[in-house]
Amino acid sequence: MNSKEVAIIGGGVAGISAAVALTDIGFMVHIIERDVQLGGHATSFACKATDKCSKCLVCVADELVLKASQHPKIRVLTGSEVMSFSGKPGDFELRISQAGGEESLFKESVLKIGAIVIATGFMPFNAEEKKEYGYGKYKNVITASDFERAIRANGAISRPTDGSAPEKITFFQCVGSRDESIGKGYCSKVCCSYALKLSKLVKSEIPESDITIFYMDVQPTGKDFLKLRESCEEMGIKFVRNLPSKIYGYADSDFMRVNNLNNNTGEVVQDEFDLIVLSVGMSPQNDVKFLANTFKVDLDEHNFFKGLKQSTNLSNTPGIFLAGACQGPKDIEESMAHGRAAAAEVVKMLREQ
Amino acid sequence: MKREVSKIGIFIYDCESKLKNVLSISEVCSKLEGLGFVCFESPASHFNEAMSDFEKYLKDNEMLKVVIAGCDSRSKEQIFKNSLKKVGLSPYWVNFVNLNEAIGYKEKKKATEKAINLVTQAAKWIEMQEIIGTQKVLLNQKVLVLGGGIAGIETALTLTEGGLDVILIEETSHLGGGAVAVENLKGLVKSKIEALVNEKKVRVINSSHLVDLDGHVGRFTARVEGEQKLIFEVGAVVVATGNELILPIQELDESSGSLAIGQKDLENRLSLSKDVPQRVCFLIDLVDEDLKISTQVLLKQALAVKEKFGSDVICLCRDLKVSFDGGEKLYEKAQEAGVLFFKYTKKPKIAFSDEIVKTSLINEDYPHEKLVFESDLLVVNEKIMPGRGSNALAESLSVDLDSKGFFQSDNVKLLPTFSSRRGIFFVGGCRLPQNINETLSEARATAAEIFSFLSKEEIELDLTSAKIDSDKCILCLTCIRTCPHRAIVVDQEEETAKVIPLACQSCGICVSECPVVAIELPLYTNAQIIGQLNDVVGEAG
Amino acid sequence: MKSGSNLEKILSAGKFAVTAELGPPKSADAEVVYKKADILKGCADAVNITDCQTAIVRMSSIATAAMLISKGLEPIAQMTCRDRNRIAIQSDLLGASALGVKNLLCLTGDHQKFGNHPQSKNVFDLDSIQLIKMVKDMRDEKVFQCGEEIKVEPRFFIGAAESPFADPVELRVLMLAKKVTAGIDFVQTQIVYNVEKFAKWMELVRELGLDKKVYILAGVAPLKSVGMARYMKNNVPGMDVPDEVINRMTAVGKERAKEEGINICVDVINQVKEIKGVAGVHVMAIEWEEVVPEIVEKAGLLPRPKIG
Amino acid sequence: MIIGERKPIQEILDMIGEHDKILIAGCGTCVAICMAGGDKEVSILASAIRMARNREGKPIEIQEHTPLRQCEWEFVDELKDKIKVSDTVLSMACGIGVQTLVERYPEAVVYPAVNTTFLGLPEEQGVWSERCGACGNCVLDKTGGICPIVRCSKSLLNGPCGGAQDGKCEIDPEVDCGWQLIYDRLKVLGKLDNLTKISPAKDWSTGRDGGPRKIVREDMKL
Amino acid sequence: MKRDFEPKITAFCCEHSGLPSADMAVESEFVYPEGVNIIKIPCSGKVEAIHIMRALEEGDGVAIFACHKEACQFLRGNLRTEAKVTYISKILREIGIEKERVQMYFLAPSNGVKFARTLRVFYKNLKDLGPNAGRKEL
Repeated sequence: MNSKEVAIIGGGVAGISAAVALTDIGFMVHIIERDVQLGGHATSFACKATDKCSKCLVCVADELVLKASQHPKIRVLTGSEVMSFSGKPGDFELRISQAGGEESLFKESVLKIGAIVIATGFMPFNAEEKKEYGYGKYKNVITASDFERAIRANGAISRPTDGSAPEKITFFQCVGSRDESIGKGYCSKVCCSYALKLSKLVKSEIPESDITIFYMDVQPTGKDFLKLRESCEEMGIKFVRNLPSKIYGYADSDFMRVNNLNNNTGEVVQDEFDLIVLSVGMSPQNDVKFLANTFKVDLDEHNFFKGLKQSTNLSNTPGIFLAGACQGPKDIEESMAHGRAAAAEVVKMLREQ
Repeated sequence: MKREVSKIGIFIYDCESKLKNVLSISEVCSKLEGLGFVCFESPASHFNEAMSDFEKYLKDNEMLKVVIAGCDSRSKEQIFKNSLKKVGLSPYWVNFVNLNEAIGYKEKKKATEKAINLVTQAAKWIEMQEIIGTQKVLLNQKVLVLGGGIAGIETALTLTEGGLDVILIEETSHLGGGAVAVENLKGLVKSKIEALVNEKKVRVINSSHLVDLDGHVGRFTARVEGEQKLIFEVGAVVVATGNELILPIQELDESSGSLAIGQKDLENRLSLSKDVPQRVCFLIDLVDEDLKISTQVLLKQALAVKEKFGSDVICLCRDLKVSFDGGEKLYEKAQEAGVLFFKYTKKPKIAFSDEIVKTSLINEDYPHEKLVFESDLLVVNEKIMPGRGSNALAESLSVDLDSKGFFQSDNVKLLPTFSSRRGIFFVGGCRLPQNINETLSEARATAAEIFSFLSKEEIELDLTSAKIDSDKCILCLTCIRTCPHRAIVVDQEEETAKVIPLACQSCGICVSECPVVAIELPLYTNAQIIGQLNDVVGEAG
Repeated sequence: MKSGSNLEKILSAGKFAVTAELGPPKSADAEVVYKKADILKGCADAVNITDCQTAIVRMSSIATAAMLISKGLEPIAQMTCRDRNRIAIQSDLLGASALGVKNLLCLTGDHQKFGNHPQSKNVFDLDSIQLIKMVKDMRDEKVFQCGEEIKVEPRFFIGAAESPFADPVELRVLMLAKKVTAGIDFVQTQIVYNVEKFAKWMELVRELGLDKKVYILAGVAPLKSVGMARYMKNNVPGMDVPDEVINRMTAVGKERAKEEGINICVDVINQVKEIKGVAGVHVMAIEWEEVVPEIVEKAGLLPRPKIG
Repeated sequence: MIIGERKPIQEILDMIGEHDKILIAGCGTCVAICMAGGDKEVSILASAIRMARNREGKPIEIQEHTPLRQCEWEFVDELKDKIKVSDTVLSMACGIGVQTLVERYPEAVVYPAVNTTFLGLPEEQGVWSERCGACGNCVLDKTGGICPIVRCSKSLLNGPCGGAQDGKCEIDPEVDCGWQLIYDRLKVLGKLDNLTKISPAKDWSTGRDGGPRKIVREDMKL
Repeated sequence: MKRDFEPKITAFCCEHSGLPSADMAVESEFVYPEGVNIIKIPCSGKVEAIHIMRALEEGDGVAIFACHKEACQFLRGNLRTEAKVTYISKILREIGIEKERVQMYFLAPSNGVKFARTLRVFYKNLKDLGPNAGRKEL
């Protein structure tokens, strides 16, 4: 018998979008979230509006989480993880463990469901792997995720060493993306867009700041991306097509040195910055292999879940669906659409059964 | 002060004893009791306990309306509302107070005063809240899809999975749209077309176009013309009319002749296995440099030319836009095959002479060096333009186009495929040129959205939409012109403006624009708002 | 003879006519008028007296005209529709005629917005065409506008202004034709700098045979500076100042600008003289009347012929 | 419809003078539609006056009422009680409304708070423009349906003056030349012939120039 | 007298930006001044000119918290209100009341910090301006 219940693994924007779409169609949904709360990465990010909305969609993610957390047809199981699974499409059994509140004991339970949507999202690339950038060693080298969190929490932009406003800021693109040497031979899609929007935000909050973006290629996203790039250039944000290979720190200084190529003269120049933001890419979650084994679904060469050609929401195992960045890098907008698209695939499968 | 307030209950709870330390809840309660309200102070110290307390409270007391004061923000509102629904109370007859607001006050006395003020305000607001009626609305469960390209086909197929009937209108004589011409998509497109043609719930009408659309979400009337003149009643409309490719003639020299072709021409040549010359130069980003599709095509074609004909292949672009699935891999593969890539910031110069194209640009790695390439064929990316009929179509749908003429989807708070009118959607290349996976994904997402709200033939709608008092309405048309969702129409018989509840999104813009105060938003009446001004801005209590 | 004015005589004798323009003072000072009259005497066949040009209050056009007659010059009184209704206009015309004014230029009048009384009420009881018709009927039919008979009618040689370059261009020749039908005897055009364009307009005029029905006097004016040229090009409606003229003015520098302005004016006169159907020139040098004799002389139009 | 515009508030305050009990009477028809004197504008003006007077330390009591039409005796009757207790009445109707009040309530002091501007239409939301001069003798049949009396700054009847440039009037580059509009329209209609005919001096007596106007329909009279 | 003066502020908060930000501000204990009265509205476009005027009659300042430009849930609500605020500043100038007493701010729903900071600055500015002379006598 077909169950009208669906389990969604991962409570980020993709999972929640799938969940909301499914409940709208009449399903009951269980969201299995490892963390203590819903939302995933998107809800830790900062709004990047200047006087105008930058269309970063962080606020949309916030609203979505709020909606899902109170939804009568969505059961949110925070602090829970998948243990094993069995059955056939339309009639699965999913065994999960959940941290049990006060005594912090794990409690196991079994969900009877018709379909499973994997929406475990991504991990920001661990910048410590790029030793030459000194992340973790130099306080004023931070990742874009750190930067977003700090802006959201403090509502102001400051450098970690002394909390004052930074003067010279740079963004390093493609940290953990398009880099075969560390096994990341793919583009993370989202970093250019967020770096441009963040740099605009910094420039509008600290107009006297000097901002440089070191990049390989600018990757566009969405409508009017060219306008965004041009508006950055108009504000005086510099674009340098060259990724410095190393960051040199000084003792007792807020500043760091970077060698790079001047695109106009072809000379190597030295530059100093007091805030270096590493635009880290998206890496697969650390438990993807476990999930892949459990659900017998394929991973691609970069360890993202492999979607089928006719629909990237479909995995190679019937009844197991994919949504969001666990299938490959996606921004918030694309993740939400992908989540809802997954809901459509679930409906299709359960009808055919 | 005597008022009929005994049916309004005030439910106050503390969370983790946060409030007790800064204000006196019992004082708040006694003050409100003094004003004639029934007040209940929950001893619960945790939200979950407070919830069960609240449910018990609802059972024990015959209340009509409730004010819930605590220190949870909006994150718990829906949960309380669900409880109210369970015991048969209106979820609209409740108001919430976030007492955290009072916590910031330094003195206990002031904090308590502020709390009293906040709760009184909320009680006054809900006291004035009138009943929210409901209305049964019939929905037409058919969907009109405009455009038989891959976006339209995928939307139509997915809609049928949700149990809806689809009418698909295609302007040309065949299905498939632009994707049919793309070599590696042919198989996919063919199988989707087959599935569509075999689907009984879909009626495909070729060589036709929409001429007029009347009505509103749930009940549109569409006039379609082609070989026949047809009229359909549908519940939603999906625009998937795609886009058009145009060779950027003005960017090229007139003397280019057959030396310069577009990516689409090359695609045709490749699929017909026609010869490609020995030296090929790809030059992209001359136009539409913010689209990644041209890079995607470039990589595939450069590799194909290299592998099939062993030509010397040079690619010039502003940025190598590899932000699509497998993009970087494809780039690496092309490089390994011997395709050369050069990036430019300043647009390269092109010169045509004696069957040879000369392209020159500055080497960005060594800016003093000028690179000059001679080739036998120049391949450029086409400019992607909105479909020819977009303007007329936008007019008949009463929706907007963006500055480039693509269908607008300007509401960041909704799916990008939503239009400003409920029930009308834009999918695929007609709103933003994109690649196949993105198109398929948004087509399915949109279909899921549509069948969730068209899944029933009849729905009961809570009338929280704006209400027009037909006695006061002078038909000045201001509301009709200012409604962002085109949810207000003229009721010719009654001689008044009329809100379509299903299309209204309860923003209240019409209320604030109406010059004769004829419109009210039931959950935010004028009296409620003005009532808040009088009390609190004056002295507290 | 319609009016027996000197201008009428010169034109009907087929001589190339020269008219000039005199702006009355913004005061009651008669001397200003007499001084200007002295300058213009002998170098123009008749002198236009503007009627509160650009809606700035100045001495009455008819009064000034009478003063000119007393000095032996022939005036062309200008009459606009802006400030008077048909009663006032007819009354003034009776008086003007009695004072010996024989030429009348009928105009719409500039809007009061440009003048020194922008808050005043405008009249525009009649438009220029209706005015022309009324003046003609007074002369030829001996009737007032209302149809009542006039015992001794005012006899004017009736003129109008026309702007070959104003918008809508397609309508300009038509407007002239309409004025001809309404009853004008001569027309003075807006200032011509773009001779080529003017020649084209004249072609159209000839096509309609209008040059046979009325005398066409081309308007000309000396430029004082590059600034003035630019201002006219950009700000004066119906004025076409080609870049070529501006370049000429720029090329000579500030000191020689006035001299070059005069040269350009003379060149224009020489060119329009050659255009078929042009019966004369109207030299407009407002507040710079002293250069008129020089221009007329340089254009080889002196001495002025005397007829009858 | 009749288009109006609220007078500057200082001018209104000067009219009120020292009075401290006033009634602001709006009108629910034309001036409501053009956002000059409907319910809402009445409240806004009342609020502004109260604040202005508070500022001077002379608080004022203001009543508000907006009948459906202020140009009908039957409708202004509903103001009776409020007028009785007010020192002054500010009318936010057009000039007709003000005079209706004066005629109906000869004992009341009525001041206009709105300037009656013209007869026109809303070109778009928030933009109104003049279309009719109420000359009592319509010529639209000859001019392609565009009125030369109000669309031409000089009310010319025989074609444009020489002051138009790029289709705009000499008085303001934002104002269309009425005759350009007429010309364009007649061209479309294939009736450019109309322009060659001389339009004789107009009979203005049917207009305001003919003195106070009145229409009597014997068949409609009681 | 002026030193003791506590400005009364009415803050109209759009439910899609101002209100969640206010919630976030109080939850994170970003303190904003006392005497701020928050009124919820579904869209800043719902604020009417008369609401602003009436709030001024009863207080010293009015702040409207709206969504960022191009991010209005209802497309143009925030822009319409901005135009209304301009209209009101004109009226205030006519009656001699400081137009600075009415301010419009653009926010995201998660701008708790900015919400509190903005109100603190507004409060200080009002304190410098002194009591609203047009306010009704208490």
